[in-house]
Amino acid sequence: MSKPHVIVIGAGFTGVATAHDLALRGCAVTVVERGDLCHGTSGRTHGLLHSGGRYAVSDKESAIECIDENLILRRIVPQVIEPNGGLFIAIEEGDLAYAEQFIESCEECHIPLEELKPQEALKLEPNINPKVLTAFLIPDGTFDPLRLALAFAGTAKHNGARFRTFHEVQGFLTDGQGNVNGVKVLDRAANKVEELRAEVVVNATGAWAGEITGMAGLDAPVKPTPGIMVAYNQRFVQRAINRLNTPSDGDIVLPQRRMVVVGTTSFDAENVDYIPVTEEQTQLMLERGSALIPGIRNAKPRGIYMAARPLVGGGSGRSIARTFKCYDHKETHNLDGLVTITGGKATTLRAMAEKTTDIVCAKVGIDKPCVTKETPLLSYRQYYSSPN
Amino acid sequence: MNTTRNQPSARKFWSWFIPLRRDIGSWAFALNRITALGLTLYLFLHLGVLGLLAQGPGAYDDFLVLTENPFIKLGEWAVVAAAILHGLNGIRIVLTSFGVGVTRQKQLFYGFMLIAVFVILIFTARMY
Amino acid sequence: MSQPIISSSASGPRPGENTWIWLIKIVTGPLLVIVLILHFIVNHYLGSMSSGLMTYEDVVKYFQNPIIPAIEILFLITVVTHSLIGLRGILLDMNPSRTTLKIVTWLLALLGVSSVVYGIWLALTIASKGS
Amino acid sequence: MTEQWNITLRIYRQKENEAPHFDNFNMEVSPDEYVLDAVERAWAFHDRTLCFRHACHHSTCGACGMRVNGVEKLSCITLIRDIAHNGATLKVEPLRNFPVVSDLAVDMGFFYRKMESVGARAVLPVMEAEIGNPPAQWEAEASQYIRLSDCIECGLCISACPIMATTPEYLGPAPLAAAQDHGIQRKPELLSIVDGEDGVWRCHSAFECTAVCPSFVDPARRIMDLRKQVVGARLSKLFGKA
Repeated sequence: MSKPHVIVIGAGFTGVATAHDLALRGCAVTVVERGDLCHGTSGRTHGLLHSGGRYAVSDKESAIECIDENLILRRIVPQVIEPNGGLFIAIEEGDLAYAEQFIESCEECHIPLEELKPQEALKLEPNINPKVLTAFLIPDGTFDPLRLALAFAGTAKHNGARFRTFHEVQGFLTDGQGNVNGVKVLDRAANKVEELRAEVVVNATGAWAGEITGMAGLDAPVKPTPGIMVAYNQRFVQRAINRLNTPSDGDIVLPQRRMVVVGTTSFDAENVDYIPVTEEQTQLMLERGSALIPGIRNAKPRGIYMAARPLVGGGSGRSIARTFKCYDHKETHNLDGLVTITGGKATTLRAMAEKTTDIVCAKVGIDKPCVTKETPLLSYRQYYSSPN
Repeated sequence: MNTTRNQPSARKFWSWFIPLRRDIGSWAFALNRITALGLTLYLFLHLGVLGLLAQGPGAYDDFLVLTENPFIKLGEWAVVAAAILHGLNGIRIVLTSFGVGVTRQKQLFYGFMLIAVFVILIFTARMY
Repeated sequence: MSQPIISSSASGPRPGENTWIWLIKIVTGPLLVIVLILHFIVNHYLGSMSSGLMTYEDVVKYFQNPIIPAIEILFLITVVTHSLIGLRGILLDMNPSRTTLKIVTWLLALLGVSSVVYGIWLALTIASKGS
Repeated sequence: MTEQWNITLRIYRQKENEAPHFDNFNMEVSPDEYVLDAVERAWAFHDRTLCFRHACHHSTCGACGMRVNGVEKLSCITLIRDIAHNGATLKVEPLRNFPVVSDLAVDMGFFYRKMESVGARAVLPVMEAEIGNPPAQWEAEASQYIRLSDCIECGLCISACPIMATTPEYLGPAPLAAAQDHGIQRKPELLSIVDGEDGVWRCHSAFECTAVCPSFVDPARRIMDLRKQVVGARLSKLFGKA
């Protein structure tokens, strides 16, 4: 029996991770992406390998998911990760009030935690705000966004997946009874329209999930919520610096190569294709960033960008975890052949792929278990070494 | 995917010759090559001409008369200038190749070019 | 791990250039500068003609001291070696095939050796003219 | 409202079956925006078939290398204010020496394979990233910038190098710089890769790579240092001390 053919729309983190898992479990995979890898939100993340600390108090379910995936990613793709750790620091009295529940929640979510006295924190990270009152060391990390995607994509390619970049989906092909069995794509590099058939189509387009399901006359419970990130041209810290308080705007500063990236805000936006950067938000990042690291005040911005997070709003559909939503349109809208996966965070890309692949395999009759937890990924440059 | 266009190819061998909008390093590189080609050509011309010495005084001294011709003189001036430029730039390459001043190769180039212009002026005065 | 592809030519690195060729070029360079200055002062400065060039007699007289032909021959060897290695480097940028490169290398070597032999013969004949 | 400029983006266009040509996009931009923002807006609002590569928008991924007015730039960190004025035209072309996929998108395959062939290190945790055996005399203040794990494989040096334009065989600045970061002592097998016609001896000191490198890697200095390492290795092999 030849391998079932699955088309994955979108080569962001979710798309490439799903392609990797599908290829491992014996599907013939074609990834269709209108740009190149990480053309959408995935490229423009600040690159935090979440320890879950940020969500421990407010959203234990996704916090547990983050810490589990954090440790798995460190094992399967170490070459794109700087496992330098992270600090939650309290600067004002108000922050200290948060400490109590922060410790409890982290223990509850089995996130390893170590409280440091101010001098210890300043010894580890001399550039943080000297008025630090207390600090918690947690297993945050940073990853290189594009290379994380390339590692998954390269391994998937090595296992037979094919990547069609610069192919923009224009519509679905149906089998007459309203079920999807392929996509109509515009090959932008050749200005030609093609038709690709498949048993199942996976819609892994993150913030654009609604746009794609709209082509099948359905809506998707995704609410694109952009946030700004500002990169400054000096590497002040080696670890991720979080503000010890309830999640708020500008509460994290991350080292990325020779820079630090200050994030982020969140607001609603309709047109997700291009979100202009606003002066006020840039200014807000400067203030909040320099509250954590005073040196940022006289550093120069080296890149200011917006990224549209695919937050899952209300709406129907079996939600595995409140963080991401993965559902078979057969169950929700009695439309076969289309599976949508959206929401979630970069760190949980492997888990999202596992759930999606479970659904797809059930539909095409493959009962192989997921092995991505233990399969180390190949070098990200493998994406450029294998031909297809 | 169109893979032929924009690719490296020997046809682009001349790309070093016109360093438009490139940095000073490329100009030094082009200058070094042009002067090198000129000097090599002169080297073998020079060897040929000196052959006249073997034929006795007549041939050689007659040729010397030619050196008064303004074009030949200009040619000789060009050879002198090329030798000075190539020599000084060559020293810059040797220094940077051994890591000396490699972070200040631009200043090195400007400095040497200043010396070169100065020496060439002396020779020009001497020759004309 | 992925199979590293060294360069698109399967035969591995191409031996067109190596340390020694470069070292000879780099050593002969500065040497040339010194010898060239000497050559200039002697040949184009002390000559009897108004422009400083040397007439036939000047050259023959100058060649009587045996050290002069030795210096001139040394100068010739250095300049020929340096210039032909450099020329080969430029030709290399035209990305020749292995066989073309081998032929070019041999031609240049031949040109170099014959120029040096010719130079030695010339220096000796000039020196003999004086006795 | 922030200051607004009217500029014309003159973008190189090429589809598989068509001859390359240039399209003009008249854009209203703020001078404090980056060239990549203008190109992305040209795609979003003017011409959806425009192909270009981008990902991180803050010079850590190396996807958005382009030639702007003939000079290699990382478009995500190139301020429009720095390279244009109100009413100016920005000529945007793909990087040289790479096969063009379409418009501004190029195939970086052969370059990544060369980086892989010298085992270039990707992202490095700070604790492990001791500065790859810097030669003694690098000044202290510059060395904090010089960390090869900053090489984001953007390909600008490959496009700028005049020698790279003549042959795809030449390793190129970034791979040679990566080999230098390892050092011949620590990885002797690199000697046979870099000591050859396509290695260090092909560099003719144009210093273009260092001029365009956006990450302070200074490949030219590293190639010169690699030369010393190769000469040292060959000499010690000759005199048997290897």
